[in-house]
Amino acid sequence: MVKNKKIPLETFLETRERVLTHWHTGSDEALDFEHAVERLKSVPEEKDLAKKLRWAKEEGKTLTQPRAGVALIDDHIELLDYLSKEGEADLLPTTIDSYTRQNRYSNAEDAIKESKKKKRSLLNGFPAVNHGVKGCMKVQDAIDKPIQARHGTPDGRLLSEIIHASGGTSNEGGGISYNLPYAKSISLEDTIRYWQYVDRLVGYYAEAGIEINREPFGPLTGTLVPPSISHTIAIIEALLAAEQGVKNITVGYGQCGNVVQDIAALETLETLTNYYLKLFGHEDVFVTTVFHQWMGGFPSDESKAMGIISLASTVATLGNATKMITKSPHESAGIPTKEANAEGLKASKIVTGLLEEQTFAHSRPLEREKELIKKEVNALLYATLNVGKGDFAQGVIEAFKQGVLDIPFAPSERNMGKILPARDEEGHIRILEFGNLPFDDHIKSYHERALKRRARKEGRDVSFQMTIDDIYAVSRGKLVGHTLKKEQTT
Amino acid sequence: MVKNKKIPLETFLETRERVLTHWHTGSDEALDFEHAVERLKSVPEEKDLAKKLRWAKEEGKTLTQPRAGVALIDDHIELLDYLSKEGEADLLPTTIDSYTRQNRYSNAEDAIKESKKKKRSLLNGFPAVNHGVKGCMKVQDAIDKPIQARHGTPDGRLLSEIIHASGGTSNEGGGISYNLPYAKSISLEDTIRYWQYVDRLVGYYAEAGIEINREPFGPLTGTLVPPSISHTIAIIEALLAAEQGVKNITVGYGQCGNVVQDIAALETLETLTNYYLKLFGHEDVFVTTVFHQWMGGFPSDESKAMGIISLASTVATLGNATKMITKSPHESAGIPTKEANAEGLKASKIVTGLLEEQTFAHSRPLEREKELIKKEVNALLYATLNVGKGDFAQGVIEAFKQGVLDIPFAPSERNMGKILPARDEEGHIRILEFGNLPFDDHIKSYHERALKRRARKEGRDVSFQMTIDDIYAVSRGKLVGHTLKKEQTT
Amino acid sequence: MVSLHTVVIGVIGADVHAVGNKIIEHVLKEHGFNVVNIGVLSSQEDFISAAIETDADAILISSLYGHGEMDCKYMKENCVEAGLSHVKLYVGGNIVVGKQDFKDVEQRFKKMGFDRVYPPGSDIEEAARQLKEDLEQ
Amino acid sequence: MVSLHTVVIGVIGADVHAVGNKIIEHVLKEHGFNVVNIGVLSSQEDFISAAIETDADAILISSLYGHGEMDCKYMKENCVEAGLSHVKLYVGGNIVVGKQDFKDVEQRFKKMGFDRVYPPGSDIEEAARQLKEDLEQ
Ligand code: B12
Ligand code: B12
Repeated sequence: MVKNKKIPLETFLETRERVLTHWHTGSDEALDFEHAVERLKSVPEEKDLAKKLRWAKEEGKTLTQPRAGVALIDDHIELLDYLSKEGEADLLPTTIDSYTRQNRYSNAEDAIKESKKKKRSLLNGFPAVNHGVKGCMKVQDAIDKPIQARHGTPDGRLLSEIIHASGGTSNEGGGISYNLPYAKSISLEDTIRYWQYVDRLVGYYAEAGIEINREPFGPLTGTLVPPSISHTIAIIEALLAAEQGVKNITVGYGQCGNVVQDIAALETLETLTNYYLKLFGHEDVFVTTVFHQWMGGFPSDESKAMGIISLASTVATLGNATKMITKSPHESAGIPTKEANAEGLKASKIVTGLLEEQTFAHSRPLEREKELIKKEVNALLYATLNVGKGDFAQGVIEAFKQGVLDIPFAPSERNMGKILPARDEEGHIRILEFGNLPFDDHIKSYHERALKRRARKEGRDVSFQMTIDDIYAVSRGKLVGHTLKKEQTT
Repeated sequence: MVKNKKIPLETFLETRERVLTHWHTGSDEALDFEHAVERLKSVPEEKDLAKKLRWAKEEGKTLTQPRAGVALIDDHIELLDYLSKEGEADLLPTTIDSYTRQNRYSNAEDAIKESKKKKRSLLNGFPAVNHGVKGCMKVQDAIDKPIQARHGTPDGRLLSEIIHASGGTSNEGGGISYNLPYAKSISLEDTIRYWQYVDRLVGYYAEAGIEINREPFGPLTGTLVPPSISHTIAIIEALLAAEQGVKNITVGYGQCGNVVQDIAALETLETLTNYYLKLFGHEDVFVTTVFHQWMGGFPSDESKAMGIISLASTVATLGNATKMITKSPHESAGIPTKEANAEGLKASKIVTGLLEEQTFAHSRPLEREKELIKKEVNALLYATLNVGKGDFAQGVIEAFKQGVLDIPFAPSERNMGKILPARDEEGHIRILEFGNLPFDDHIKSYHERALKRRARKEGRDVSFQMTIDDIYAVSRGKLVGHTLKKEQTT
Repeated sequence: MVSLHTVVIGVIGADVHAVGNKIIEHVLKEHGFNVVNIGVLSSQEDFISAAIETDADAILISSLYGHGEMDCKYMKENCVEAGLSHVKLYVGGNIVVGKQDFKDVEQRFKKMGFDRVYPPGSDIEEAARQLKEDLEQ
Repeated sequence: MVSLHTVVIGVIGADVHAVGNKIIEHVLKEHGFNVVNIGVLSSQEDFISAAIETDADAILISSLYGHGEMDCKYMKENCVEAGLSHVKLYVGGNIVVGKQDFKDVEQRFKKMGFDRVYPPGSDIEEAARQLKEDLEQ
């Protein structure tokens, strides 16, 4: 039974032996800890993501980071180099392909060969496990900025081993956030265990004096996720990571669209994460935040996509996110060309540049929103701990089973999928169906009243149709679904 | 001696006879008042800019409007049609060419011929006077949305006659705002008289039951203009217009870049204009606001330009501007292609769509900024009235002579050009050299302290170099000039 | 009353994009179809067995993540082999990697035996009407 | 000490863009030039008489509003006629209508007799250095 307890070194090393046999690149001696530690210690400051985040936090910067990855090493280097120079990205990604995410390394191998033959990428990301430590080192050495692995891998153990041993100072993912939005039937028990391993690995390096950054995946399904739900999961993953010895954590959040709710979310994400880390005895964890530009459906018009990207950057900067994951004008169509990717980066960059010295003043609506988020997160965390009988690992498993935690639109069978979100008049994401969320009447009636106000304004009942309209709204240029109909008659 | 008094009908009609002889198209019988009134009365609602503004104000919309104009009628129609359909512009412009603005109609005639021959526009706008009422009617009839004349013409009398007689329901300009930023040596006495005529014409139509919108040009030189200065001029031009019988006025403001200052400016612009109109007895004037997207130098990178455009749209919408003049990604390079123009429009459109139901909460910094603007505007208006011995027309002339009013970077010899603006730490536009502005020590020391804080942070003295750095800053991706140097070392 | 048409829907391959799939189910039901939703991460076999079991009139495949072309290879042939040659075969979503000219993409998938091919962000209401037409011919 | 170089600057034609002009004056002065600024709305004749009067070494024309090509026609010829063939002739700003390929624009203006042509947003510090070089050859 998985528990939120630090994995003993021996158990970890035993498991490690097995993990390294999952694919032949696991046997590279560069994966011996002495080599890996040496390699990581030699990472220059400007390529060290953990350090760069400390710098950014101190300077009050909001860093930009795209998504990007292709099948072959040289092409991947060319792509990252372009995004660094032309796109002026502050941080770079190695986005991993879908086969690797599913541990289908032999499929990836075929696709690499095919890509070489056809001279174009047949993968939607970089197959880091297949390229092994050597291949990843080549990328690390060629690029002048910090690189982070970004994926969606339920079992990312071997992948993480290879990433770090090659000098990678940051890794995205978590046992919940890389399961429920990215899988159908794998159990939380398993993925929590896998990600405890990944965190333990980072903890191991920490003991060797190397700070590696870890980032739970904040936006989950990217679709009308109420902030308190994604916050709760981010905080739990931060706690799980800290328990394994992780010292540098970036918690994430995907743009909702209402400016006040977004800024309230960013502010509470940071304070709550710090609060709970300390509460559970993790005094020395350095916390930063990442804002994901709109994660739902995009409009197909590229100029409109640029409008959303820039609006997202405004919110990220005014909300003091430490970094921001950018989108591109190709978002609605497909994986962006490097040029389109750079366009999104540059629009984001100038907005952060123009706003970085400005502050978003506190106001009553902002405080109210923050209070609501805090209350909800407290309720969710309390209930999770409760059903876990004091243990967060067990709590999470049980909470999702009972629907005490519930993610809208998640594909996983482990998720109850009973809750339904919808927007209120001003576009705040509220909850229409609570399922089994452990909220008191006070909280519930706040949501209900907000949604009723909207429904009344639109002359309809509160219903699932509202949710559907809201899912489409942004791609059609509005935040709240109802305005779509209104517009047509003007 | 020009006074702020309604021009008697006879004087107006006498002047009119002369004005209509300035170019042969003035003799068109369509310019007879009976014809013109009939034409204006037949304008359908959806093409009526004055009505569209009333609708937008009621619905809380922020309308989009580009700049656009080419030499030939059919090309101009094609251009506007494209911006309407592909660009989704709510309002359209007829931007007038530079020859017409200088009343050089025979130069314009040559350029029209040349443009026909070369099959491309050799003018930077539409020569409405040369095309006459018939030509303008053709444009009006072909386009399904309201069109406004936008120019920069010190003497826009014949132009305005033609615009309105052809069914044009809105006209930009004013005796101060179309002189000092657009001319070198023409006197304020003259341009105020010319624009009183234009307003009187609108007043004449008002008496015939036709509401026409007038819009003082808000941004002036577009270069670090402190809000209180542009507000004061907008209010004075509104008062001068109201005196001549104008009932529908849109006051304008060009984006400063600091979000709080911009929203404070938009809010005070509306309340102060309404306040002073009422104070001086104009009870029934309908006031709206227009926000100009960044009017200073743009970056050459098109994605970055899109970032600025979208940020501007965010501020315009949250600040409840009734309309917004959009820029294009070609701004730094030259007059945009229709495609680039539509790109700016579409990015603006989606931002207004996403934000139109959101409100920008009031906060202490916002209130402080509003207070400052109000105090300054009051001081400037009071002093202007004072040097004008109770008359705003004379007051303006005298105020600019004495430097009691002063516009930064204006080319006109009628402007003292003694004041110097610069940004403070957070990018608010403050005043570094006050020249003869009639501000009390309280106001002055507020500005001085703000600029000193910035200077201290940068380890330099408060000086003109700060202004220069700020002029370049936005085109280099920052709001405050000092960060440019800081960036280079990181 | 006319008997209901049965349609199998799902998301093919290693693809987990679930949102569009849930909406498609909802809308098709509202249009009076009998909807069998096999969800995300479904293989060609999953689609085919569901269609056989439910005696379906059409299979609507979604693919969002970019590998649609690989995942749909020989789908038509496999349907025919399973005795489903009469079943309408639709595909939609972001079915290829990157932004490509849709005319080409459509051609490629039609050659592969699909009856209708839908570009990114297609209106599912419209598709429902076309499906009704196709099935009532 | 070396004697100061004199440069005439201004904005040609019906163009009122004043900001760049004021900054150019400031920067050239800081670089040790003797600057004669005739401001905006200046004609070719204004430039030429200023250059004659002040015995200038160079004329720096700004044009921002798009009609630069028309406004600068025969400027070189007129300079030569006025006995100013030795005076360096520079032009910069947004000298043509719309976004055009700068290589072409540069060629056109060089053919018209300009010694140096600067694209939109050129760094005036850099231009000051080039001017010094040109004048000290
Ligand atoms: C939300 C989202 C996610 C969420 C999904 C959550 C979930 N489990 O559902 C998360 C964050 C987890 C995610 C992950 C990934 N995503 Co994603 N995602 C999106 C996004 C932004 C919106 C999708 C969505 O929900 N739209 C709203 C619904 C209502 O619309 P829809 O899905 O398009 O479906 C409608 C229509 O297409 C149509 N339709 C769909 N199928 C069919 C079939 C038929 C027959 C018909 C008639 C109609 C039809 O009807 C539907 C209802 O209206 C899209 C980009 C976009 N569209 O803006 C990218 C996008 C689909 N994702 C993409 C990618 C690459 C990924 C990842 C591989 C990598 C990554 N970026 O992390 C992983 C994939 C994981 C996996 N193995 O599948 C790419 C696909 C690239 C390509 N095809 O070239 C896209 C296009 C983004 C991009 N431009 O890069 N994603
Ligand atoms: C501010 C501005 C205005 C203000 C000007 C206020 C004033 N009186 O100064 C106002 C609002 C009044 C205005 C009016 C118009 N403008 Co205007 N304006 C601008 C804008 C946004 C910034 C100009 C600026 O001040 N830049 C900052 C300074 C520091 O830079 P600069 O002017 O480029 O000068 C620097 C360099 O170019 C270089 N340089 C300049 N000259 C020279 C010469 C030499 C020899 C060298 C070496 C270097 C050099 O050094 C300078 C200092 O660093 C530009 C677009 C842009 N650049 O983003 C448009 C722009 C110049 N304007 C334009 C136009 C069309 C107009 C109008 C005709 C129409 C209109 N839109 O209303 C009127 C013109 C009126 C007239 N008759 O001239 C167009 C020109 C189009 C073209 N060339 O194809 C531009 C490019 C905008 C656009 N894309 O449409 N404008």
